[in-house]
Amino acid sequence: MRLELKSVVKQYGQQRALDNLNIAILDTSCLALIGPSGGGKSTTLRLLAGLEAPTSGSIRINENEIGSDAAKRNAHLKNVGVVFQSYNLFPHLNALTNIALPLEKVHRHSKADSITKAESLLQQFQLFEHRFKMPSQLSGGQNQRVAIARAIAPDPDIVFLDEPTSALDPEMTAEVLDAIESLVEAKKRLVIATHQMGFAKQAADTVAIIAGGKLVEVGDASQVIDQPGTERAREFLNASLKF
Amino acid sequence: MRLELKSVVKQYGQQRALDNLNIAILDTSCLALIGPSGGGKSTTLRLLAGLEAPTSGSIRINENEIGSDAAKRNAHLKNVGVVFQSYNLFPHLNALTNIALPLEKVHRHSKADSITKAESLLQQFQLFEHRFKMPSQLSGGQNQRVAIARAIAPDPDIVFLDEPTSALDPEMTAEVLDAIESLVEAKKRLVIATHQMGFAKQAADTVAIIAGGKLVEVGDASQVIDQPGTERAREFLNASLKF
Amino acid sequence: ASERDDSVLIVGMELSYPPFEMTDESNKPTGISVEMAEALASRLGKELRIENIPFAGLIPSLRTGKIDLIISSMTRTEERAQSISFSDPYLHTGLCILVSKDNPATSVADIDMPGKRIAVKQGTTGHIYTTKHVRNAEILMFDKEAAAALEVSQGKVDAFIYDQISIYLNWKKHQETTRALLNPFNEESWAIGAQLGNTELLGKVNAFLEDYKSSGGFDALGDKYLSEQKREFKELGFPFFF
Amino acid sequence: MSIKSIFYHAAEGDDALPSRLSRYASFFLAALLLSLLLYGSFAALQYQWNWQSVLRYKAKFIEGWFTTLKIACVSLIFAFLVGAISALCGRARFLPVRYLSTLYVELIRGTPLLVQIFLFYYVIADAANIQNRYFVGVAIMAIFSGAYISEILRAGIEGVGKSQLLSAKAIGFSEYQTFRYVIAPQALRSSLPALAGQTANLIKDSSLLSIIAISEFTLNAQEVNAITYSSFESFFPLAIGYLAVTLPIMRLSRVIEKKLQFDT
Amino acid sequence: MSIKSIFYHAAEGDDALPSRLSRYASFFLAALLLSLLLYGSFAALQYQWNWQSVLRYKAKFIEGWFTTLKIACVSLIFAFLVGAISALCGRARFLPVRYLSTLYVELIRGTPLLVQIFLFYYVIADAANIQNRYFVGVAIMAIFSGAYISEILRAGIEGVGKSQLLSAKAIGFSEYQTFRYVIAPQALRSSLPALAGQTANLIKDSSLLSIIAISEFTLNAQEVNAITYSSFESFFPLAIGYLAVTLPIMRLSRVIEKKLQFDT
Ligand SMILES: Nc1ncnc2c1ncn2[C@@H]1O[C@H](COP(=O)(O)OP(=O)(O)OP(=O)(O)O)[C@@H](O)[C@H]1O
Ligand SMILES: Nc1ncnc2c1ncn2[C@@H]1O[C@H](COP(=O)(O)OP(=O)(O)OP(=O)(O)O)[C@@H](O)[C@H]1O
Ligand SMILES: [Mg+2]
Ligand SMILES: [Mg+2]
Repeated sequence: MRLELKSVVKQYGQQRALDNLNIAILDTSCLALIGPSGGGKSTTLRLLAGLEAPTSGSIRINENEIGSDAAKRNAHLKNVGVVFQSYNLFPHLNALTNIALPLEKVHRHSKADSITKAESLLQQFQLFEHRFKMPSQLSGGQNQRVAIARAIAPDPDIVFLDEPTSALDPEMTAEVLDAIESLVEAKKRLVIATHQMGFAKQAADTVAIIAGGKLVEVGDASQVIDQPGTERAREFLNASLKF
Repeated sequence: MRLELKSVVKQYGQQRALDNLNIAILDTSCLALIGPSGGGKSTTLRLLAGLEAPTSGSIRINENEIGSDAAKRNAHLKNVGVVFQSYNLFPHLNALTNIALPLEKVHRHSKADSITKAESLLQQFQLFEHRFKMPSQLSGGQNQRVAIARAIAPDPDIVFLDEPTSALDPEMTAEVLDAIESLVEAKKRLVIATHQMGFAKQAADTVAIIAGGKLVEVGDASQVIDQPGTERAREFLNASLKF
Repeated sequence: ASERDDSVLIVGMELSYPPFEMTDESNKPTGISVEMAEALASRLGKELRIENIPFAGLIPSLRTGKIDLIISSMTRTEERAQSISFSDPYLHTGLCILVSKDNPATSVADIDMPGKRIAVKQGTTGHIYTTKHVRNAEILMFDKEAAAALEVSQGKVDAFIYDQISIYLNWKKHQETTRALLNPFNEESWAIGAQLGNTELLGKVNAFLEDYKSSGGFDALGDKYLSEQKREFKELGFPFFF
Repeated sequence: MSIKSIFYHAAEGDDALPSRLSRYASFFLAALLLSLLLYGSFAALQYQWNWQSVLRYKAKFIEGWFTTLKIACVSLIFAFLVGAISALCGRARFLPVRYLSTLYVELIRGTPLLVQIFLFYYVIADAANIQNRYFVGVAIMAIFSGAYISEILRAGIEGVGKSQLLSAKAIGFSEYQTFRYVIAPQALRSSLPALAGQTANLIKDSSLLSIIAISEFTLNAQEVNAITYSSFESFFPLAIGYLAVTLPIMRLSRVIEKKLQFDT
Repeated sequence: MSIKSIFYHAAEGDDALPSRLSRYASFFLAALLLSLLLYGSFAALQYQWNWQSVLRYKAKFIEGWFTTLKIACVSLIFAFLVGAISALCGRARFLPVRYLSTLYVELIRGTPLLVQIFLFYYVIADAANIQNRYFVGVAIMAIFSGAYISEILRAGIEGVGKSQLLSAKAIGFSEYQTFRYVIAPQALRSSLPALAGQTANLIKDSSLLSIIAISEFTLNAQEVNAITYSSFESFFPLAIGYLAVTLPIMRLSRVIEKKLQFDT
C-alpha cells in the first residue's frame, strides 16, 4: 500500500488538529500511528479512511486521490473497515446484528450467510454467548471486540483501527494480533493508531509518530521504536519503556 | 483500607457477571483489579463504589457495610471519585464545567474556587487550552484525562478508576502515575481496573485477578504478577509479557 | 349555585346575527335585541350587562345561573321549553329557502326529494324543522351560516333553510349564483328565555314586552335597523315579518 | 408488606416495576380522588340530570363515532405519509424543496385548522373541482396532521447522534441505508410518545370537519345537545367515546416504547 | 456560481449553512410556488372580494388579537408550571401521585378541549364559586396545555441516557442536582421543538374559549364574518394574526435549538 499525505491541514473551528502534515510511504502492509494524546492520530485515520475531507492538502492511497472529491471518498469507503476509538456500535442493535446487518445490506450477502459469518467471528473473539446482548450490556472489551469483528467482517481491502486494543486484556490483545497477522497474509492492509508500543512493534512494519498535528518521524517499525532519529521521538518513546 | 467481599453475586438478567466472588484484603493503599475482558472487573468496581447493589452477598469497606443498604451506599458515594471505562463526561458541558460543576454543587466550593481548582487540574493534565471544548470535540485521551481530573478534583477518600490509561500515550500515563502516587501520599486510597500489567505493578501495592466472575488470585502486586501461584493466573500473565 | 350582584341584569346573546345582535365598529354590542335589552333593564331599574356567548353556550349559561336572560333571536320550541322558560313571543317570523340560481324549485316540497341536499345551521329552527319534516333529501348541518350559504352558491348543496331575514341577507351576498324563496313556509316566534321556575322575573319581562309593543318600541326599532329591507320586501311583493 | 411499602416505590432498581398490588392499589387511590372531585362538583351544582332524552338519540352518537373513527384512520395513514415525505424533503439537497417543506410545516402549524378547512374546501378543492366532502375532509386532516408529524420526525431524526452517522458512513451504508437502518429505528423510538399524542390529536381535531358538514362524533353530539338542550348529558358520551379510542393508543405507545428501549 | 449550485446544497459538510444567496433564492422560489397555488385557486373561484366592510371592523380584530395574546401568555406560564410539576410527579416515589399524574395526562389528552371547557367552567368552577371567566379560561388552558407539556417533558427526561445518570450518581449529585444540572438541560434541549409547537397550539386552541364567551381573536373574526356576510375576508386577517405570533415562536425555537446543540 502506498500512502501520501501532502501538506494536509484539518481545522475544527479554532482548533488546528492537523497542521501541514506530510507523510510519504512507498509500501507498507501495516502502518502504526503513534504519538502523544491529542497529537492528531484519530484525525489522520479519519482522513485516510475517507470519512472526512481535509481542510486543505492532498491525500493519496495507492493511486487514489481521496482528499478533495466526495464521490471518490465514498467509493473508497466501500472497501474499507473502520474501528473508532469509542467503538460506536449501533445502540439499538445487538452484537450479532451489528456485525451481520452491514454484511447483508452493504455487501449483499444472503441473510443466512451474514449471520453465519457474524457468528463465526463472534466465536473467534470469544463472544458467542454474548451475541444477543445490546452494546450497553457488554463490557468495555466486549464492545471493542464486536467493533473489530464488524470492521473486518466484509473482508475490506484496508482496515483502519483506532486504539483497537485499549480495552483488551493481554490474552485478547494476542488474539487481535493473530487476526491482524492473518489479514496481512491475506493481502489486506492495515492502519492502526495505538498507544501500546509493544503492540505497534509486533503488528506493524512501518511506524509514523505524529505530534502536534505534524509528522515527527516515519520509518521501519523496529527501527523507529528502538532507535528513534529525532529528539522528540526519543523523549516520547522513553516514557513508554516504563511500562 | 480494608476490603471484604463475601459471596458477592451480581446478576444482569440471564447473565451472572459476578458469581460468588470472595475477596478479603486487610490493608491496601492501591488495589489493582486485573483479568480477562468480561471477567467482572468493571462490575466489581461499580459495586465497591456503591453505584449498584449486589444481587446477594456482603461488601465491606473499612467499617462500612455498603452492600445492602441504599442510604449507606449513597453516603459512601459522597467520599468517592469514579472514572468509568467510557469516560462518561456530560455531553452538554465543556471540559472546565464538567470538572467545576460538581465541586461547586456537591462539595460547596465557591464558584471561583471551583473554577480555579478545575483550571489547575486541567493544567496538570495539559488540557488548559482545551478547557472550553465539549466532550465530543476532545480526542479520546483528552476525554479520559478530563474524566480523571473530575474524579480526583474534590479530594475524595477513595478513587475508583476503570481503565484510566487505556486511551493515554506513555507520557500521559506517567503523568497519571504521578498523580496516583501523590494521592497515595495524601492518604487517599485507590482501586484501579486495568489491562496494563506494567502500570498495575507500578501503581498498586495489591493485585487481585478476577476471571469469570470469580477471584483467581490476590496478593502483593509484584509477587502476584511476577510469581503467580495458580495455573490460570500464570496463563493470563504470560500473554501480557508479549507486549 | 352562586351569589350575584342583584343590581345587574345579565343578558346573554350571540353577537353575530345582524341586525338583531351584533357589534359596531368599536366592538360595542348593538342591534335590535340590544336596544330591547337596554329598555328592559331600565324598566327593571337594573344596570345592563351583555354577555356575548355562542348560541350553543346560551342555555347552559342560563341553566347554571351565569346569565339572567337570553335575548338572542331564540325561537320558542317544545324541546327548549323543557330546559328553560320562555316569555310571551315578541316577534313572529318563518323559514325561507335559498337555492342556486338555476334551481327551479318553488317550495320545500320541490327540494325534499331523493338525491337532493339541504343545508341547515346547526341548532336553529331550520335544523329542527328539517329533522322533523324532511323525509327524502339529505340534511347537512353547518356550524357557520356563511358556510351554508357558500355551499349553495358553489352548488355543493341544493338549498339552505333558515329564517327570512338571514336568507335575504345571504342572497344579497351571492346574487349572481343564488335565488331566494322569501315566502315563509311555516311560522315561528321568538321569545326571551329565563331560568326554569323564575316566574317572578318572567312576569316582569312579559309585562315589559306588552308595554314595549303597545308603545311602539318595536316599530321604532324596525324603522331604525330594517327600513331598507322593509322597502325591498315591499317591492319584491313578499310579506315582511317585522 | 406495610401500607407504606405498598404505596412507595423503592429508590433502588428504578427499572423494576412496582408489584402488581402496589400498582393496582395506587391507581385505585388516584382514580378515587379524581372521581370524588368530579362527583363533589356535580353535587354542588345540583344539576338535574335528564338522560332519557339523550338516550333516545344514541344511534346518532354511535354513527358519529364510527364516522370519526373511519375518517381518523384513513387520515392517519396519509398524515404519516405526508409527514414522512415532508420530513425527508426537509433534508433534501435541492434547497427549494427544503424550504417548501419548512413553509408547509410552519404555515400549517401556525394557522388555525378552522381557516385551513375553509380555505381548502371552499377555495382549493372547489378550483380543483373536487366535490366529495369526505374525501376533502380526509385530505385536510392528512395535510394538517402531516405537518405536525413532519416536525416530530424531524426532531427525532436530528436527535440521532452524529457519531452514529459517522459510524454508518464507515460501514459503507448508503444514505438511504443509513436512514433505513440507523436513523429511522432510533428516531421512531424517540418520537413514539409524540406520535401517539398526535394521533390522539388527529382524532379529536377531526371534529372541526363539522364546519363542512361532515357528521362526525362531536357534531352529532352537539346536534343532540342542540335538540335536547341537555349539555352535560351529551358531553359525557362524547368524552367517553373519545377516550375509548385515544386511551388505548396512548397506552399501546407506552408499551411499545418500553419494549424498544435501548441505551445510548 | 452556476444555477445548479445555487439551489443545490453540497453533500459535504452538512453542518455548514448554504450561502445567503442560495437560501434567499430557494426560499423565494418555494414561496412563489405556494402563492401561485393559492392565487390560481382564488382566480378559479371568481370570488368578489369585499374588504371594505371587513375593514370597518378592524378594531374588533385588534381587540380580539390582544385578548388572545394576553390569555395565551398567562396560560403559557401556568401551563409550564403545571406541566413541569406533573412531569415531576410522574417520577414520584409515592405511587398514587405517580398515577394521578398519568391519569391527568391521559384524561386531558384523550378528551376534546371543548368538553373540558364546558365541564370545567359550568361544573367545577361553578362548584368552587369562581365567577371570573377569564380566570377560568386561563386555568383551563393551563391545565389542558399542561398535560401536553408534561408528556413532552417526560419524553425528554426519559431520553437522557442511563450512563449519564450513573455518572451523576458517581459524582455525588443528589437527585435534585442530577435533575437540575444533568437531566433538565438535556431534556429541555431535546423537547424544545415540541414545546414551541405546543406553545403555538396553545395560542390557537384558546379560540375554543369562545364558547364560554371570552371574546378572543377567532370569535371576533367569526362575528365579523357573520355580521358582514363575508366568507373569506375575515379568515385572512385571522390566519395572519395567528401567524404573526406563532411563526416567530417556531423560528426562535429553531435558533435556540441550533445554539444548544451538543453531541451525545
Ligand atoms: N447490563 C448488563 N446486562 C447483561 N450483562 C452484563 C451487563 N453488564 C455487564 N454484563 C456482563 O457481565 C460480565 C462482566 O462485565 P464487566 O463489565 O464487569 O467485565 P470487565 O471485567 O470490566 O471486562 P472488560 O475488561 O472487557 O471491561 C460480562 O460478560 C458482561 O457482558
Ligand atoms: N470536533 C472537534 N472540534 C474541535 N477540536 C477537535 C475536534 N476533534 C478533534 N479536535 C482536536 O484536534 C486534536 C487532535 O485530535 P485527535 O483526536 O486526532 O487526537 P489523537 O491523536 O487521536 O489523540 P488521542 O490519543 O487522545 O485519541 C485534539 O487537540 C482535539 O482536541
Ligand atoms: Mg484518538
Ligand atoms: Mg470493564
